[in-house]
Amino acid sequence: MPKVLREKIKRIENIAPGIFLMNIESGYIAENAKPGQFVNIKCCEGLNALLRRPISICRVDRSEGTFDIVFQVKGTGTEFLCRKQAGETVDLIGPLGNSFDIDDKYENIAVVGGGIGIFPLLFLLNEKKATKKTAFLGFRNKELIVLRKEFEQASDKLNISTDDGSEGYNGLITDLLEKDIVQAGYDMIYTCGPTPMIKKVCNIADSSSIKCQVSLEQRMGCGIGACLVCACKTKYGDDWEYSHVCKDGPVFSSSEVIFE
Amino acid sequence: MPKVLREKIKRIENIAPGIFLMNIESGYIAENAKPGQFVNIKCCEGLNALLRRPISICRVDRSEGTFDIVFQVKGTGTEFLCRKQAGETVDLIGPLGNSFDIDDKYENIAVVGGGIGIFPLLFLLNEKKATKKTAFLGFRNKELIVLRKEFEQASDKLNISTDDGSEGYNGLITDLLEKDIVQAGYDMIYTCGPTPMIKKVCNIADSSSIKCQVSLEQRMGCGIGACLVCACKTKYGDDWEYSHVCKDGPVFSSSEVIFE
Amino acid sequence: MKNINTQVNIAGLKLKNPVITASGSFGFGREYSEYMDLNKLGGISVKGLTLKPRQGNRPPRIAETPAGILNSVGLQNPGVEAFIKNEIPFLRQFDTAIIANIAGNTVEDYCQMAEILSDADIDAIELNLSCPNTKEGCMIFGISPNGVASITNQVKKYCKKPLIVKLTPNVTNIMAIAEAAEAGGADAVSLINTILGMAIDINTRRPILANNFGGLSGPAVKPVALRMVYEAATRVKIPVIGMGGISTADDAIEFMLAGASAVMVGTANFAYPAVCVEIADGIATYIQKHNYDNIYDIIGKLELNT
Amino acid sequence: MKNINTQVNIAGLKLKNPVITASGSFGFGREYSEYMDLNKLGGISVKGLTLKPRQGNRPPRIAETPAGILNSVGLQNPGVEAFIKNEIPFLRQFDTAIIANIAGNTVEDYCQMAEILSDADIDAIELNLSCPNTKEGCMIFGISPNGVASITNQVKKYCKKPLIVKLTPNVTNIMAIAEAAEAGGADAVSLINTILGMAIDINTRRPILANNFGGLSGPAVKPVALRMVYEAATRVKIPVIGMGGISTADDAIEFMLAGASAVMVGTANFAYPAVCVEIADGIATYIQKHNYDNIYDIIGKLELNT
Ligand SMILES: Cc1cc2nc3c(=O)[nH]c(=O)nc-3n(C[C@H](O)[C@H](O)[C@H](O)COP(=O)(O)OP(=O)(O)OC[C@H]3O[C@@H](n4cnc5c(N)ncnc54)[C@H](O)[C@@H]3O)c2cc1C
Ligand SMILES: Cc1cc2nc3c(=O)[nH]c(=O)nc-3n(C[C@H](O)[C@H](O)[C@H](O)COP(=O)(O)OP(=O)(O)OC[C@H]3O[C@@H](n4cnc5c(N)ncnc54)[C@H](O)[C@@H]3O)c2cc1C
Ligand SMILES: Cc1cc2nc3c(=O)[nH]c(=O)nc-3n(C[C@H](O)[C@H](O)[C@H](O)COP(=O)(O)O)c2cc1C
Ligand SMILES: Cc1cc2nc3c(=O)[nH]c(=O)nc-3n(C[C@H](O)[C@H](O)[C@H](O)COP(=O)(O)O)c2cc1C
Ligand code: FES
Ligand code: FES
Repeated sequence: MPKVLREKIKRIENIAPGIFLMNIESGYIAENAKPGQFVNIKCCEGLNALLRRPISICRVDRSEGTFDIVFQVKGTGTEFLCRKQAGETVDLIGPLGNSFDIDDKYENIAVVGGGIGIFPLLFLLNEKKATKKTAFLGFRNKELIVLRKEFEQASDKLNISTDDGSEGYNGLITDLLEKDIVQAGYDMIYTCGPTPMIKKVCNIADSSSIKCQVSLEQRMGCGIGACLVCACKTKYGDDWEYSHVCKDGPVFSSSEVIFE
Repeated sequence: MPKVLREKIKRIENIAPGIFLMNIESGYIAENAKPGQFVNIKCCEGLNALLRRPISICRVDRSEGTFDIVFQVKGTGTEFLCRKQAGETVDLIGPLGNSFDIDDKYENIAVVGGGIGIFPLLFLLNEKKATKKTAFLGFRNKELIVLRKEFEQASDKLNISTDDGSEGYNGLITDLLEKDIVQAGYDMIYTCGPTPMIKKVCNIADSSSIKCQVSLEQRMGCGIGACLVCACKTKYGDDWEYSHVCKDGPVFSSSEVIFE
Repeated sequence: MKNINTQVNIAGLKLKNPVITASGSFGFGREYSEYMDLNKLGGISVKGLTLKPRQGNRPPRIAETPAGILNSVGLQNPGVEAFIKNEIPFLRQFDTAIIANIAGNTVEDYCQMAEILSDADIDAIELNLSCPNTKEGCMIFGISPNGVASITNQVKKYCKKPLIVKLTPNVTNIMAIAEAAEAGGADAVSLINTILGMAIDINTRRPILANNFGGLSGPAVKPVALRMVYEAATRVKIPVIGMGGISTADDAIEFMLAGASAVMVGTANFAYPAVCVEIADGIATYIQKHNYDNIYDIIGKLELNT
Repeated sequence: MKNINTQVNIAGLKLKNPVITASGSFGFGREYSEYMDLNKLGGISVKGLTLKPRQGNRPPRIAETPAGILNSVGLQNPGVEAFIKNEIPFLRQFDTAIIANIAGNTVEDYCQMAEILSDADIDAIELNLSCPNTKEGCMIFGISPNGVASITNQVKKYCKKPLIVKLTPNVTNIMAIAEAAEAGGADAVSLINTILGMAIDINTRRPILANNFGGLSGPAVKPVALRMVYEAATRVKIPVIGMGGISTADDAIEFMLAGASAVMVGTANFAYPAVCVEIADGIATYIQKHNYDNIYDIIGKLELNT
């Protein structure tokens, strides 16, 4: 069950240009969070950034009772958030949303992430007990590559691409997935990132008849399923309906999502 | 000439319940400020406390290039201001407004202050080269008495009253002034504080034909004389007009102000 | 602390306290029940219902603006029948008033819903004449006094529950609109719904909302809402329910002084899920602090400056 | 940096850049000249003028609200003659357009001022049909299409300068009002003026403003203003000047994309006295960053979502 929490920031670190890692003390989140879930943060008091901001849970440390979020500074909310300091508290609601299906029956999995979409995938890799775990991560450029060591440790193989070729494969991360897909024999692909990337991953998975779960983003109001603003189109029998990213998601099966 | 300044906070201190003294590094203000003037402070970024807040200059230290403000936490703006810490900057415009007439020809002066109105009077006492300086300060109770030592040093005699009698005279500070007025022979009275107090002081001064200058408060927009919101009624020949506290004031001669 | 009675009676609708969750912000209460005790609410105005289920508008449906939000949900809801079947039983577990907020494209829609809901286990009906996020109907009825009077009058014939008419602020003269609702037979009016607005992404050069326009709510609208509630309350004898940007007990008290017999809280729930309980408690504290006997010592007790 | 041309031409009124200080926020420019170079402004719309000097309303005249302010200055000004004698010579020292904002109680007032000012050394006249802070006149003319058309038509007969009609947002249908101004002969429209609002002190139980009501401005109103500017711009061929809550270059660009040929900035000056220069610079930077040729590549270039 999600809770409203005021938790202490243990550490905040600027890990790449515009990207911050925040380590937060919260026994409750560490205990209860599942990969794919997010916390909804009041980034500052009062009227600046009125709404909470959804940020994925990136890592939990159950023994020390902390969890990590990693976020990119985009606008007002994240700008205020990144200026908080260790020792200060952060007002959050969580853990929210559903989670990735990491059933043991999937034994050879791939995660495909782009940009800020990679963070929930680290949590997933760390929690997933699979025989084989392959990670595909796409970044804009070398400078923006983050958590490389963590992904290396959490996976069996880490593939990296950059849009400008400054590191790893020069091009789209989905190219690498596509090349790999036939011989790799994945039984599940998990993906999160920009919509064009997600669509491509779904197509690739689909044409190889591999199961695929996607984590979606949408602008949110309440974050708990009450206001219905965070709509995304999903199949409903032969018809469609609007599901809601904050509650029915953020994780959906690629077979239920309708991309527009 | 007033300027927009970003100055460093050297020290902030909670000197009484809800009252803070902030010592700010600013060669410019220390150099140019005159008693009665104020600074207009953007208490926080963004949308909380949109307008600047006017706060009187309480003390300047020309040699070290700093000045003090003392303020009471009242609402959003001062609440944010009091949470700032030494080392942070504060965005202010100043020095603003006119100033008290502290001509050397006034040789026996009294200042009468109530509550947060006492602060500009300390600056005045420190700057005024008078033969004799008497201070009358009224507070709500003992706990709220601040800057006692500073006022003692800056004046020849300090009279204190509290509304509840927990320290000094039990009652209105104007009672003490009234008792004193005939034999004291003041040639100028300066006053700042709650409107009922100011009115009373003006009446007392008037009935003894003593010159009197008052510092007024009014809600402000621009703080520099452009928006015309901070109106106060003043005499204009046989008629009246609306003057503006931020530019024509905050100091007015008691003979020009029309209290309503 | 003496026992503060904050009970209000709005045209037969008894509320244990004057704080009601605003329609569309609170779903059907299920989600928020994890964060608060719904028994502590004066009432719940449920997500706007239509005769048939509706999917609503395309996303994005929300944009944050200075101290406010724009929304363009477009009345996504399961329809009135599903509401009765699935939601009322859940809500009735709690000791709080249930207000069914309804919207339609035609007068007939409204009448039919009022008729159906009159036989359901709810406490009042709120006629939404003011949703700015649908192509037809709704707000069109709400922007002219004649429109408001005539639809109210029609619906009243089918309505056996207290009928609250919810007004749109997108009008020149809210007083005439409130009077029209009263003349049409409304038992109470509630206001304001959202103010039509827009937000643009200067990089894509497109409106942020897929629907291009949306309704503004939140603290930003408070001064406008307060003025309109005051104006409405001076003109009608029926109770007024005030809303628009209420986030604290102080805000709620401003509305009640201005003439609101109860308040609704929408946007504020998003940031602080239990805010309605805090507001209800804060109102009681204010009454106690000022030594008033009860809530009626606040309602409409504003004195104008002369 | 290539030399960015941000010059705009509004019905014969040439502005070196599209940023104008909004009437009432900037006095007659004197005070702000200590904080900025007035030569860098597109124009200055001066404090609203009346035929005779006016003292305005009692204080308090301002209340802060969430992301906005309410004001009830009530047109304190020295009168049109004193303006011509004392203020124009000061303003003419600077290379910036002077816009005389005028308000009256009667049609005759407006006509007379237009006539007098047509012979003065100013660049345009802005007809304020929208001040919510005076008992008579002004806003009354602005809330009906007929009122707007007829007063514009009358004033136009006496006006030899470009005539900008400033519209009030306190209306149901801003499109009809803008069309009426155009039909009446306006050379341009500017909008929005302030939205009528109220704020209450819950301890004194009185409105904060001595005048009880005031006009809302500042960031809070931006989404509403933007929507109205868009609506007006789609309906009239004459240029639209947009305002309401503009505090940054990004805000200004939103208004220009929505169809404004120029913008006015009011409340934002209070917190940041040199903000108008920053906004003008920021617009130039945006044009450069996006490799546009000039300002006309932004104006009205919003694409709606379909
Ligand atoms: C389920 C979920 C998980 C996310 N996890 C992460 C994460 O781990 N790390 C990270 O850096 N970012 C993450 N995001 C994106 C993050 O929420 C936005 O970048 C952030 O809300 C931007 O807020 P802002 O105030 O800085 O930007 P602004 O542009 O000022 O925000 C304005 C409004 O738009 C909303 N908004 C803007 N961008 C997005 C977006 N991409 N998705 C949803 N709402 C948006 C904001 O929440 C806010 O309401 C996640 C989003 C979702 C929906
Ligand atoms: C010339 C001048 C000098 C002042 N000097 C001092 C000082 O040295 N120390 C001190 O503690 N206070 C001083 N004040 C009062 C101080 O400005 C207010 O207490 C402060 O603005 C309150 O802001 P807030 O956000 O905390 O309160 P809020 O009530 O949230 O403020 C809301 C709005 O009302 C205005 N406002 C509220 N109270 C006052 C007031 N008394 N006078 C003017 N505007 C007000 C605020 O500026 C703001 O715009 C002075 C006021 C003036 C006009
Ligand atoms: C996301 C959202 C959805 C809304 N849906 C409805 C609705 O279905 N019916 C209705 O009458 N009002 C609806 N409203 C309007 C609110 O009930 C309320 O009138 C408005 O938001 C002002 O109050 P607030 O500022 O407290 O949010 C909605 C508001 C929001 C923010
Ligand atoms: C203190 C103040 C005084 C104003 N006086 C006038 C006026 O005299 N004439 C006028 O047309 N508009 C007047 N306005 C309205 C502004 O010109 C502008 O339309 C409004 O404030 C919205 O812009 P903003 O949000 O940038 O302030 C005034 C606004 C303020 C805040
Ligand atoms: S954000 Fe409110 S339902 Fe998803
Ligand atoms: S505050 Fe603007 S004139 Fe005084």
